[in-house]
Amino acid sequence: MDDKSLARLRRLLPLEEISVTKAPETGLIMMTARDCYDTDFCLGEILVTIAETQIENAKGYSMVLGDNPRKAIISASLDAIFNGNDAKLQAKIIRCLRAIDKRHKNQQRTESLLPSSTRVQFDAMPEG
Amino acid sequence: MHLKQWLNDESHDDRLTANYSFAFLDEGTKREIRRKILKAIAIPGYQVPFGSREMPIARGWGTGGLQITLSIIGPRDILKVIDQGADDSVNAVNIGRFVNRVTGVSLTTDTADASIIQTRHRIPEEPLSEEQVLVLQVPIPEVLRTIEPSEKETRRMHAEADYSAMWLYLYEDIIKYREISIGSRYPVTVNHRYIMDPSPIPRWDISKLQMAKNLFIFCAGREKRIYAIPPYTEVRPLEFEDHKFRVEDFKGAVCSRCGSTNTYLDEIVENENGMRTYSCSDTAYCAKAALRKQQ
Amino acid sequence: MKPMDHEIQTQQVFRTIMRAMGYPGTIHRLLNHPSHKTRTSSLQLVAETLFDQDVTFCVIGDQGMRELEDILHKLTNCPVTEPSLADFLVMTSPASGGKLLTAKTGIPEYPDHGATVLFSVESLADGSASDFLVRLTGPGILGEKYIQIQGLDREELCHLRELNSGYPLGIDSIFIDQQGCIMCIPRTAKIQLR
Amino acid sequence: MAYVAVKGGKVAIEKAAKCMEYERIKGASSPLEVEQIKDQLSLLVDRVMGEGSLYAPDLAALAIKQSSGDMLESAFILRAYRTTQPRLGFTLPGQAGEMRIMRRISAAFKDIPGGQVLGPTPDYSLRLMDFDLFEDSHKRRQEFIQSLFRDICEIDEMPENFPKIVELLRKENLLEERDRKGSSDLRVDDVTRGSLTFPASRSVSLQSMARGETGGMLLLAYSNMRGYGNVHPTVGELRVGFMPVNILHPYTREAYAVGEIKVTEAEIISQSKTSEGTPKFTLGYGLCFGHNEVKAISMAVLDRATQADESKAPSEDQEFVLSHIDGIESMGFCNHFKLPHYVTFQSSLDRIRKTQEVWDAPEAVVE
Repeated sequence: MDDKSLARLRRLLPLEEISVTKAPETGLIMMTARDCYDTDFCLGEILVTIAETQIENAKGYSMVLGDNPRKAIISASLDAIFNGNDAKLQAKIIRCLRAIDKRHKNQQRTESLLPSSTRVQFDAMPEG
Repeated sequence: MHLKQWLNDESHDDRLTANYSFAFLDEGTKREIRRKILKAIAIPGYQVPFGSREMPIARGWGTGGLQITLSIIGPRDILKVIDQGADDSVNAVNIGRFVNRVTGVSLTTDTADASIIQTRHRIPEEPLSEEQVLVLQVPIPEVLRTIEPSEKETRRMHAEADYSAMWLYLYEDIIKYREISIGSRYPVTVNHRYIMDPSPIPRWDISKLQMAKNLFIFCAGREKRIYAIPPYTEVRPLEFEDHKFRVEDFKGAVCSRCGSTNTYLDEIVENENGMRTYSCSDTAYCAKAALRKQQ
Repeated sequence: MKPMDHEIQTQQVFRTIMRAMGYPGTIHRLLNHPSHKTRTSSLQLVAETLFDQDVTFCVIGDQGMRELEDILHKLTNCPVTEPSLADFLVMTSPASGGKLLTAKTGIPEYPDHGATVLFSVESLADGSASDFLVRLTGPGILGEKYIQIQGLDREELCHLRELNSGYPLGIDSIFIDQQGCIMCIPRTAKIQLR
Repeated sequence: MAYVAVKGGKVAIEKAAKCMEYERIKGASSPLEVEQIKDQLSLLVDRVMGEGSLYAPDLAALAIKQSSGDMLESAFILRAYRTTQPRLGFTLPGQAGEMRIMRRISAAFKDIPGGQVLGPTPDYSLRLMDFDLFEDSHKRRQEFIQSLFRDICEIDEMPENFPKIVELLRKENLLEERDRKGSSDLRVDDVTRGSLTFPASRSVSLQSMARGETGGMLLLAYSNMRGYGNVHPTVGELRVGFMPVNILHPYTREAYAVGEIKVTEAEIISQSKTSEGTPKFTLGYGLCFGHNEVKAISMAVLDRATQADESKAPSEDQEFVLSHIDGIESMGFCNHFKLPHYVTFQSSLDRIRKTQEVWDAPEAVVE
């Protein structure tokens, strides 16, 4: 998520109602993967940032890739909102997230067209 | 804290990753190493495997000793770091500076003042007390590695206390050289059970392990092993009835600086004609002795 | 650099345990804080210093053992398991009903897999040659050491001796009393009971 | 008067570090930005992350800058950095079947469901010097990108998922499954939290190789391919792309998406050596951070090689392979020989002099 999307989301948050229960901290999460024999193993660690917030009784948690405290705290706030009961606010945020997601998907789609253009096309020949 | 307040604080634009915690290691790492230290003390001379962490100095440069030091050190400790007996050896200085930077503890060169001493290849000449811990850096923890390359096999040998191959090795050595040819890293039996590598200390230092007042913790960072000799523990060098263990013989050489005749000496080649002088390998001891001589 | 209080506290607790493990039979105050005197808080201090998600533990006791298990789990994130699998056993009652005997003692290749047992007892005190419950000899002890232990059945010490009869296999014990003092008996210590 | 070195180490150390820093910055060119390294030397960043065993592109790029591009040093700085960070837990197991694909090929079949996707690769280009890059400009780059995306709309979209080639073989019962574990609930061994002991479990073996040094692994795998071994690999499938990172949400206990990371996966197929029963194929598995095909394939070959019942070559000996592929460890040990060893050397001197004395002495005196 880029800075612009974060700023958009931030404007929707009821900043004064959200309390920071765990300020952002960096740490490592061990990436596990499953091999061709269904053995799970540790691939290596990933640097992440975690944060926790609370709105009334709803707790929010987030883990984001990299060293990104602002993204972590906003993600945690969104999580708290979705764990709460403010349906109106939830709907507003979902709309915003959908728009962000759409833009992101479009970008990913365009990028994926490049490798797609490297697909080897085998033309089937009629038999006999 | 409210979110608004947090978001408005510009210091939160900084990278979180730029901060180091007390004693560098994260708390989970310290807990693991601490657990393993306790097991090492409880089974003297047995090598406890541990998940050695990567340190900001290279493997083989004392990462094992450093991890032990950082796991046990607190703000009130006083640290001494030596390499080859010297406080001012480049690697010792580097390690001391690093620990000071991440803990703020004070450094000393005086053996008697230190609560923790991290060392490579020497045990100080001054006897240590119950209040002190000696941390030894170890390159090759497996005493049987010379005779058996496979870890699986050496584990078995330790498990069954099957040390016949080690004794045979020493015996063949005597046949070949009429002397045990091992210089440093002389194997010892700890608490009548495990044969242990005392790290590459000279034979001169072996007797300092026997029934010492202090705790010794050994750690090999690259090979990921921790072992220990508790205080007041039997530590005997391997020897035969007719071929006794012998320490280095300096043939009456005297330290050119302090005049000591009872210390481990560095041999210094003075010129191309091969003229030699000697000085104490333990520089802190030498400085104290020289001062005493002056007075 | 200003260290966090919590980090310093666990460091101090560890150094005390390390000292006690190195010199079996010597009694040490966990922290010089007067606030750390109750039974649970001393246990908690030791647990915080040694337990985490990479190891397992189990409480052996009567009433309140589930609560204690819960407290320690929440505090340390350490998974709870059964006595025969646990890396750490926490004994809160004077008798284990034989459960102690099921503790892991390690395997010949890895004797360090043997469990560590935290015994929560009434009180610990030095004894003398004429008045003692336990006489210890072995590494870390210059000569011999006499101990008094209140609040632990003699039978449990017999179990301990039995578990440690196959050295290097065995378990290592940390005794914690209600006054915030600790004492250790590693598997190397020879135990003689009066 | 004899010269005895007792003081002076401290100053020399500080000056040596500054000398190194001077070498890095003395050139006339403008300072290299970390972003530039991340964007334009991405394969180097990938390799450093893989061997440093930490997925953190910004920090990897910083380490590369700091170490003047020394790959082992960079990976080392990254590894050491891990030691300062708390471990927050484990992800849910990532599945290569769910990857967002950039590149995916199979050497076993000509055409495969989903097709061969060549993606970004230098494999089919001539290794000729591109002298135009001496004059690399923003304008030139923009033009290139525009031309690339001009006709993009006419291209078929990538399928969401690509079937795994080895699953096709599995369905036909052509694979030997002796290594197949029944479930995922087995606790995953983590070698960074224990130490390597032998025989190592499959998970430990794969993890050790995933953080191994590319050159070292290639050397051992190559020795096997050349004939000191018996794997004769076929690349069943090679994938490069993005693997989703999911964890269990600590409160809701549902899957929580953290993001995605770039990985390379290789599955090699080899004929089984077992004499009993019908002949079957066996697999070797490789997976590593970033885009690093040589490492993934070498890992897969070594994975297969170390499954041999008895080792007839170094690459088939699990202990030999896993003990020697870590770049940080081997480089550290190699460098440590530069440290002073005069105490131990003195001790050896004493022994040699003594044995010579004993030899030179008349026999009777020795006895």
